Amino acid sequence: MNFFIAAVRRDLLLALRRRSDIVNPLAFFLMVAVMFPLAVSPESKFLAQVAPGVIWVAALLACLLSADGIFRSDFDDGSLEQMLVSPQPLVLIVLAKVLSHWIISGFCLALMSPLLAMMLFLPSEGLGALVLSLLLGTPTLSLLGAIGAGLTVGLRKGGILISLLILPLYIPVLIFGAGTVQAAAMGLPIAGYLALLGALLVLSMMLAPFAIAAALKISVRG
Amino acid sequence: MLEVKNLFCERDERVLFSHLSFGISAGEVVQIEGQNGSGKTTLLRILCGLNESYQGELFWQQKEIAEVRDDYFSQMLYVGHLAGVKSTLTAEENLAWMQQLDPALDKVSIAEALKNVGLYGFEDVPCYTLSAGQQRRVGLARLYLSTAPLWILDEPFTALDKKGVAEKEALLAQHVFNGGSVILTTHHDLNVPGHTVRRINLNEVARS
Amino acid sequence: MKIKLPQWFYQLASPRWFYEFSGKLLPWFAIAAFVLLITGSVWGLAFAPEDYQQGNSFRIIYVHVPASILAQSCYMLMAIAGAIGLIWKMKMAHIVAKSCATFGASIAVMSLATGAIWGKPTWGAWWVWDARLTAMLVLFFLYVGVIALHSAFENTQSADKASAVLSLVGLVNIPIIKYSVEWWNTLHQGATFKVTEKPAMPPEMWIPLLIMVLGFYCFFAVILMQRARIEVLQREKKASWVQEIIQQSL
Amino acid sequence: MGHFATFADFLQMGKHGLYVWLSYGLAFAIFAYNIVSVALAKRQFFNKAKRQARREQSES
Repeated sequence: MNFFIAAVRRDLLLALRRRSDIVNPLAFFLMVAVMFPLAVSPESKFLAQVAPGVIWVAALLACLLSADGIFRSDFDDGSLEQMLVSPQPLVLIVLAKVLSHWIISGFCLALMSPLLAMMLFLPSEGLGALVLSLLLGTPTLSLLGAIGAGLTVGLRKGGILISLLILPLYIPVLIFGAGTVQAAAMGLPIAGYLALLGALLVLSMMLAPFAIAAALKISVRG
Repeated sequence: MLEVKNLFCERDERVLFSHLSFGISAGEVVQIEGQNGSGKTTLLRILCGLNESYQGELFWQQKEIAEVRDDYFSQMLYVGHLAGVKSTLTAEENLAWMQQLDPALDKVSIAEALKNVGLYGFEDVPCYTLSAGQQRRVGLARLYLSTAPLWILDEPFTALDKKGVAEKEALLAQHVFNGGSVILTTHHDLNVPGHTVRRINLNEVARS
Repeated sequence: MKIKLPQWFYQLASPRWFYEFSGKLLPWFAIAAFVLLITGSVWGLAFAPEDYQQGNSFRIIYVHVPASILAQSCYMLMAIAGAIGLIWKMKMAHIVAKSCATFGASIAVMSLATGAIWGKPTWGAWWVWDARLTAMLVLFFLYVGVIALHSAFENTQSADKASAVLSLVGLVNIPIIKYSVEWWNTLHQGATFKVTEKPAMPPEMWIPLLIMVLGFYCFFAVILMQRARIEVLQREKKASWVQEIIQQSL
Repeated sequence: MGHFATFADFLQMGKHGLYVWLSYGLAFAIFAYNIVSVALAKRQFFNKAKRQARREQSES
């Protein structure tokens, strides 16, 4: 457990030293949400209708883009090799890295989402559901994204490939996440949606770390 | 301690080595020789489980390595081409993380290890302000901390000056004297005081 | 992880044995595929009765449904072969998995395209966000991902292992994706006309369908074996038995 | 002609002829693509092997 906390602390410290890791996904999130009214229509009624979907898609893309970097610097400077030859379980290291990635991407996105909700005229009933659904859904996105990151970390053209691999896997989270917000905005109960998002999170927490560890071993060992 | 039996490895349809067998016991230094591209790095990576595209068997304390992985990893120290040093962290933070990763690193304090590699006073500077040689030394400070009996070192002396090399050689000698063993590759003429170095030439192995 | 496997499994694991064995099987499968596909199409096109609601456009079912079923089982086979390759380090399994990927993608395209064509007369639009079609589209994306990942690696072994991991992740996800898409579909659309959930079909309708499904599977077996054989030759081209085959072909 | 009275009827398929024949044509095209691509890959492999054999012969 001490080791797990130390590993999370190290990654958060690294992110804090390089502010862009934290700021870039947030800026991207905001910009996508700004593009949308410009491209389609600034009319408040229309925007209120599509806001849940737009915010969720923007959050999903922001998570995906930052996922590419989860293992990249560790791979480049040899830290990943050291993790593989250490007696510490790789699954634990992987979980720590995913957790810290979530804190700097998904968690911050969830905190920032009310701002976007306001800009896109999301009905106030949907606000709590938006934050909750993002808090429950983005960890799954981080876990799945890390699988793609692990598989492509040794490749030169990682960036676009990872979206090809991972976006299809994001679909269930997107459907239930945006569904939560839509239901809340219409005044419907959301407990069922949240339970589904939670179930997805539990399932991916149980399986994804092993897939990520296997992917990293393949990327490093060749 | 470590035994290699009948190792075969090819890369890009070229045989790097075949029928390679050797063992290393406590108190031994083995230097892997060979031209560039003869597979020295590949061999070391196979030995520490970072390359799986080989045929043959590896034994650690008479047991197959795959079965005693955790035990093996906790008694083996690997320093590769890449130092595994994060440039945005300070030397001290880097070593603290390495200690977390490898519980066998605890012989002396981090401050003392950094002093030993001549980085006294550089503990709390981010590593990107250090020179290449200094960064390399941060990675090598691990050797002063390590209690692992087996060291696997890939070109440990690159980017070091003469004095640094001599110091590292003395460190190797002490490690071997205490019953440890070392497998390494280097372009230097290795001189470990008080010990003979066993050499394995990969070019000769490939031909056989 | 050390499970003892039967002898034939290890034989199958030998590329040479596979090459020789599949060579004997191939003509039979090819004949079966040809006969079944011709019989099925003629029966389906000319002899089966028309549907009382959809008229003759119903006849598309005889290519659309077999393609959809095959696209899914092909993915399953790919993922299972990948798992076998990962666990037992079996060369042949990876070769089969790789051969599945390209074929599966093409058959998913067939399912999507015939589904879209069928959609035009039944729903009045080329594309409808129907749950089955959407799920098939996602399956196609999964295939594309596996193919793209495999081709991104220079080293064949890493490529095999990485795509095996990805296809296993996809296999776990397919039921979840299907469930979520169906659920999303019922949420957004009223009861659309469900093509495949109809009261029991009369035998004149489902017998040709069955024949077509069998024909598709036989064709799959033919293409899979052919692709795997070429892959075997490529990967083993330094082996003496492959050299002999090349010499004979000169 | 089984279900249909005349061959023209068969081609027309009520008013759905275009869709039915389009999907069968497409299915056939994809089948053909698979067969042709396999055959091409096979020929490519043997051609390459032959060229290599010739190269080795001229070298020795």
